[in-house]
Amino acid sequence: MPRWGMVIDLDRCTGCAACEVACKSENNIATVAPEQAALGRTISWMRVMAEVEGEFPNNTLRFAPRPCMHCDNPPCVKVCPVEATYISPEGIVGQIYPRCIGCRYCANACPYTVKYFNWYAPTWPESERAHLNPDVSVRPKGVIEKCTFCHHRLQKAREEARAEGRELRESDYQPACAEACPTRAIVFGDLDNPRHRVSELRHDPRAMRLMEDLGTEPKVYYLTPRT
Amino acid sequence: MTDDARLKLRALPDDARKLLAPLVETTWRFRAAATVLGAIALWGLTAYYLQLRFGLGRTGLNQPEYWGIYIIDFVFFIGISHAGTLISAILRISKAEWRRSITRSAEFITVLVLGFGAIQPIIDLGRPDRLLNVFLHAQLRSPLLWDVISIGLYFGASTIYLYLPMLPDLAIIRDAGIKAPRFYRFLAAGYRDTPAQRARLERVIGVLAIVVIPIAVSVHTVIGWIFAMTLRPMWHSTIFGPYFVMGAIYSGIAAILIAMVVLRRAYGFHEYFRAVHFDYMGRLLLLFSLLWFYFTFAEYLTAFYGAEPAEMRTFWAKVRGPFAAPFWTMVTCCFVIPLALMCRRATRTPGGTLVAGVAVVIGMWLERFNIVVPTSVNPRFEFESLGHYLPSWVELSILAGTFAGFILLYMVATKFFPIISIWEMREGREASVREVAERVAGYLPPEPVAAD
Amino acid sequence: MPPLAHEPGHLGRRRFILTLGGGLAGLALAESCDVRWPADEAAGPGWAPGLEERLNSTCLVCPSRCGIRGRAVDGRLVGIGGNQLHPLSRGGICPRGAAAVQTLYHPERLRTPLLRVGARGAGRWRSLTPNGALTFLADRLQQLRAAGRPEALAVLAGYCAGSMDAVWRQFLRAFGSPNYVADAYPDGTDAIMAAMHGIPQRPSYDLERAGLVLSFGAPLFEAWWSPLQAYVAFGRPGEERERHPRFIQVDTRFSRTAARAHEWVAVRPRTHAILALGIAYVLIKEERIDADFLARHVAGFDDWLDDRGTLQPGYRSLVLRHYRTEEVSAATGVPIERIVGLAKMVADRGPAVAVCGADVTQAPDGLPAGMAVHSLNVLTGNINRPGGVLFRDEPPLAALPPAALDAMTRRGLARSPVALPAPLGAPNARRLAEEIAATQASPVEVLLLYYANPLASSSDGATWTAALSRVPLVVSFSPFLDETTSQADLVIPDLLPAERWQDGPAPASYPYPVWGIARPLVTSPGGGRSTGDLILALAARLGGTVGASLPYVDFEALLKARARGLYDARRGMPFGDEFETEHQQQMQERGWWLASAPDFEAFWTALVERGGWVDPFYDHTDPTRLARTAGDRIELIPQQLRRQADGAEARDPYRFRTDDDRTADAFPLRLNPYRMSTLASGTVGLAPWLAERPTTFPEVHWIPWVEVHPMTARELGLGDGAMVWVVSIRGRYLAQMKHFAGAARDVVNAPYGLRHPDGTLANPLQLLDGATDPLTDLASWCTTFVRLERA
Amino acid sequence: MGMRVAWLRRRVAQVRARPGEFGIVAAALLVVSGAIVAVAQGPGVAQPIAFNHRKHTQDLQLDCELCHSYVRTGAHPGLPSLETCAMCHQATQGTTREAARVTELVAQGRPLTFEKLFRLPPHVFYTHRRHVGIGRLECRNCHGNIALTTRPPARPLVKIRMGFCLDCHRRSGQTRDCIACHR
Repeated sequence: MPRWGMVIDLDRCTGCAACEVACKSENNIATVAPEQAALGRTISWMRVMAEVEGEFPNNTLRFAPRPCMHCDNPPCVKVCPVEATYISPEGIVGQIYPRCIGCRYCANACPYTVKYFNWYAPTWPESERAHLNPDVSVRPKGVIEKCTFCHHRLQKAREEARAEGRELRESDYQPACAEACPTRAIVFGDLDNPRHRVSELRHDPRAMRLMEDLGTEPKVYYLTPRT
Repeated sequence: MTDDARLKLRALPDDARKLLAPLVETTWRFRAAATVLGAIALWGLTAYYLQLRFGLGRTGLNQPEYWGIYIIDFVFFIGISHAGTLISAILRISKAEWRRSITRSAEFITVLVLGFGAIQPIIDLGRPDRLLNVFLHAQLRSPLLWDVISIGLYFGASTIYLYLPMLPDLAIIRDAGIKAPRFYRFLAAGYRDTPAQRARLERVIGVLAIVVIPIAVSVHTVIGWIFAMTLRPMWHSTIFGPYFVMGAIYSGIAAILIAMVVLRRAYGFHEYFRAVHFDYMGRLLLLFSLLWFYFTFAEYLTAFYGAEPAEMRTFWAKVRGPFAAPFWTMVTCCFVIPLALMCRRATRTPGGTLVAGVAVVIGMWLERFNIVVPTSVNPRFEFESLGHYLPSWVELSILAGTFAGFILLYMVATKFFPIISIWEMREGREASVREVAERVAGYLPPEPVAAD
Repeated sequence: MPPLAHEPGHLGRRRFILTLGGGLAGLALAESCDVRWPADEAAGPGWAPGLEERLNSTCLVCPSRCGIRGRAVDGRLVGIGGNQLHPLSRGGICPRGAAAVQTLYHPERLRTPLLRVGARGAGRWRSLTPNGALTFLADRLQQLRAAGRPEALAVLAGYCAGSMDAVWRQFLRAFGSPNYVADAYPDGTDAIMAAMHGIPQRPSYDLERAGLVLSFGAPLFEAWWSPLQAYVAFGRPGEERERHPRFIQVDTRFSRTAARAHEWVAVRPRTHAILALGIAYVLIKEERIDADFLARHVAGFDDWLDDRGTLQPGYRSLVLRHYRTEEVSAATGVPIERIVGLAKMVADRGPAVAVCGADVTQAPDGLPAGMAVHSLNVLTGNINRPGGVLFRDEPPLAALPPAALDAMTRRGLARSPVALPAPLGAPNARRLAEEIAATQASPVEVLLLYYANPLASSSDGATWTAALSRVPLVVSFSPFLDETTSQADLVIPDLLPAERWQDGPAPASYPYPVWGIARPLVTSPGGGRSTGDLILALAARLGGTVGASLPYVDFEALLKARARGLYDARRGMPFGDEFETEHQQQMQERGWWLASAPDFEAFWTALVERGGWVDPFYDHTDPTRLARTAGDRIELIPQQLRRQADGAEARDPYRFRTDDDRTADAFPLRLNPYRMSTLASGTVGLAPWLAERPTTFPEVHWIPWVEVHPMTARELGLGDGAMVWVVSIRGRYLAQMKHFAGAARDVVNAPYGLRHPDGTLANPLQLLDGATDPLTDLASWCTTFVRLERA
Repeated sequence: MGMRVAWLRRRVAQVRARPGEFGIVAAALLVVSGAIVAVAQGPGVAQPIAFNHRKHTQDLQLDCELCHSYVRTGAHPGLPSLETCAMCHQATQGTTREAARVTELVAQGRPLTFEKLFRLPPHVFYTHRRHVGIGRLECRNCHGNIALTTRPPARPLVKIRMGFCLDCHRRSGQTRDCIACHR
């Protein structure tokens, strides 16, 4: 059984946010109106967190691209009253939109703040509906949504591999963010498969995980920047 | 109302006549107040309709401020609900004789406010249409589900606990025939107040009083756990269970005090709510203000001393950051004012307790605000610390509507049920003096028998 | 206990309760059966079989021309990813490229040609059929020729390097007009190279093989020629530390490039060049320069005797005289140790390539400032070497047939162009506008605008407004009603990049010739014709010399005809993976060449399937790629400049003013406009995904903003997020003010090209003071002072 | 307490004794639930042509794939367009009025749009490719005897719900992970 995970090399990341937009395009993430955005209701499953520290001319940037951590011990799953969010046998933390009652308990329980709520139904100009990805549903109003490691790509990759009668390859299943990254800072694969690059990279001395002390066992690793 | 009812009322014995008067007499003040409250409640309903129609976007909630006014109200109202059942049960078990005029009004608060509390999380749901999923796909790991269970149990138990001790009074109304005979005949359910029935009733009440206490304690413990079971700074705390129970009782006592003062004035129950009641309840309030301070101090000192950065962001946000105003108002309302007023007998008067009660109710609402909001806007993942929360008019309208709805329902209840127990007063007059004398005698060594 | 059940009321109550229960049960039934789904969940695959197609193409959104791979499902373009085979972008993509699907299906996109019916700019239009528009335009052009005034046709084109540029030039030449003006992101670097190397061409930078990338204000990760080129170089050899190029960003603000480069050197505005010469001073003093290279290939380093026999100071004397480290430190604000450290790094971590950005050249003395930056590459001898500055050639495409000329075309071409070129540069939009606006009877009667929106993108909007009002017929090919297009008389909207054939050669910054092919990924739902096809059809309609000069049925045919040049060149290859590319490069280095296709048809098929053509080999030994000046030497003190201006300035180009006159206290803050990575051109509004989060920092959404240091803002009494007017002597615009600790205390950082949600442009360029570099005509972006007023 | 229990027993007996009351309540319950379900289901699906599946698949022995061309490769199998019909109905086939109408439509070149009968909620990731192309399921496994119908049914012959899918997945040992099908 694979255990899907991600390694993000902060040394290579330029903060260009290609991952963000690629994710939004892949996963039918709608924009919200300007006044809604000002309220803090934008949705961005993958998000380059960045904060400027220090004073001119000695600024530094604290930053990290942040998808869902797909914890092995996910705090969000424990608290869901209806099992709308759960962890699959392959370690992907799924969100089942038609089950979700929108109580937002999982959003509060997540220490990484990766869960987004549809305060209104997502809207698109009629013409823009043409670019919606048919592999991903458009969420209704009032439910939680989050990064799924593009698991629909896994569904399709499995289908393809079975149709061709072969095993799934590392390159078959890559989330949109990893695929888009121009500096190849995002590496994705099976953490337990020694032939996948992530399984090697996560043992790099620079590898760390966010808030490891919480015991959530995230499956997203970061390679800290060299100075 | 008919003159016939008045005549029938006049024929009743003293206690019953006075205590049943609100059931037949309605003043213009009552009607005016009911109209205003009804209008506010309707306004709140309209606001909820808008929210239902367009989505939770109509609130001021956002990311990471996922929970706001509704959850604050939920905790607050369920807290108030500890007023009745728990306090009356404790007083009953401890055989505090001065309880007799207080228990009924307190129990009514419990049952009514519990309903208003329980609907708050439903108002807060993104998909109220999928509410049934909570039962169809219940996931017992979730503290939210524990809550559904314990609130359901508490609601059932406290409704019975309100109804059963009311049976003799309902029988009195039925027999007096002053109002809606069929209604009271149904409710009285054939109770005739025979000694056998009375004895059985008292036994059941005694058992219920014991059963209801652990349920009540569980309710607010579990609500505290909803927060404490997450890993969020200043929520993830073992003290939250007892802290919430204590706070619930505290706000409950304050709510009873306010109800007592208002009932006393509105229905002229001066003889039933006497100085001693306010004095004793005031002492209770004093005790709980000290307890509140102890718990709060322990909670904040622990967070401060540990000085975990994530916790400290929330801590400072409350103590001297953007939430300093609600925080220090809370301390003033929950501690300074009740302590100052209740520690002196001279201010443990109806007026003094009213001021203290109102302060505590406001303070306890703010306490819930200070628990929910500052932690929400300061998530552990510090990049997101751009949170802010300004409740929208929809939320405030629903808040006002809920308060108005509760008060209105309470007022209406006083028009259908005696808000002070008639039979317990009668029992007090008839049996208690002797019983208390015997009990007190039982505390003492037997009097020496004179040597003959 | 009395029996109660006979009362009717009692029965009613119970029935009521049971009915209510039944209703609830019914609802539960309906809910659990999933009988019906609300309309808001109705967006699904629906009817379509979900047939997918993935096609390689080239992104035309910015000059980088990266390789893209479109994913079309049932004829809808649902996603744009990177093309792994593209040598420049290697499968990566930027946010703008990924968001292009939103531009494609933008609700405001024009689908049919529009003819103005009301007053100019009143916004009243009549739809034309594509053929009607073609006829209308052809008739007007015929009239020009009939009147014997072919030169009254002018074309202003935005960045369209490749065959579109060639087609426009050919069209105008055959028509008989010398008035082709390309407004293609001028940054003055071609003028620097022309002056110092005698090569009037933008330089290439071999970032990937450089040891040190020292960028002077070049927004490598933002609106540079090719951010993807910089990304790939920055991210590529992550595991092998030694080969990792070190990026140092010299910048006036804490830009994203500055933040993510390995080091940021903050300098005061207008002092980049001074820092460069300060570094040169240390290199010369410490003798860490490439003396051999200087001796063999460089003129003007040492003092020399001019024609009149007077001793002229060389570069060395000038630098040693004026750029002592303490003085440089005082002028730039960079500590002395830092300057010495930078110089040491340039010497030790070579090859060090100094990249000159528009921040340096868009100044009154921009050209010499850019020369100062480039002189570092000369000092270290890092020209035409791996990891250095290169001059690469263009893909060897088959030329268009020689333009057919008749008497009238010859006469027209002999006329002097309306816009004369700058002393060191090409004809430019600024001069065109000035000339048209200056005369009552416009020398231009028909003006065609191709991806040009000068009302928004130029700093002389007023001149352009006047100029446009003088031209009888203004035609725009923009698919959106941008500022200039709304002032046009005729709009013939182009198809969007994902719907048309075009080519996209890699920008000059990339050291290898690359010819990307952009092909339709989906068919345009509204029909329509790309401007390329339109011009070919127009040529056919006009016939005569024009028709004979552009004998192609459509643009695809034209591209295919030109690709034959690649096939015949016996070099390069259709795009391949990294192994194939490396292999080809090594073969060509040894003088071999691997043919990739048995015949031209197969070659063309491979080209289209793989996305284009690349020649991965660069000849570092070719001396013509070093200097083509009179003496075949790189001139540190360019003789061309001496001829241009005779005086102190020419003898010593390396003197810079930093004492800008700020208009007393009325305008206390320096305006520092910059281009965004998410938006470089200003012709199209941002895709919603980009507008919602245009940058990773500061935290802004939708609303155009300016960045001000928190202390400065506090002194002005302005809170974070306040709406302000940015006011200069020339105008004002509205923006949201963000506190930004990465801004210098006395500047306002102003991103260019953003729009308010209502569509109005928040344009700092309208505020510029109008100063230009007289040698290149580039507008100065760094000498304007502003104040902030609460809105 | 014993007294209350006795009272309750009596009440139940009273209600039992009068089936009329019970009947009214039950009828009301039925009507209300029925109305709700009817409203929720809508009026059903009407097709532009009364297509006879039996005629085509049984009598003429045509393959399903002939009209539903993407059934092995696509997410959705696709519905026949007018061109598909035109392959045979260029000239009038048979004697029915509907067949004549098809020929007329073909002659006029008017579009023919069939309506979708079996619908899945949009949050289900289902492909025919996976089930028919790879899994080799028969059409009738999910669509029942649609091939034997002589008139277009207004409602699906099989109610496809999550339980229906899961039953089969359970029986055949396929995945029952939520996100394998939910998107």
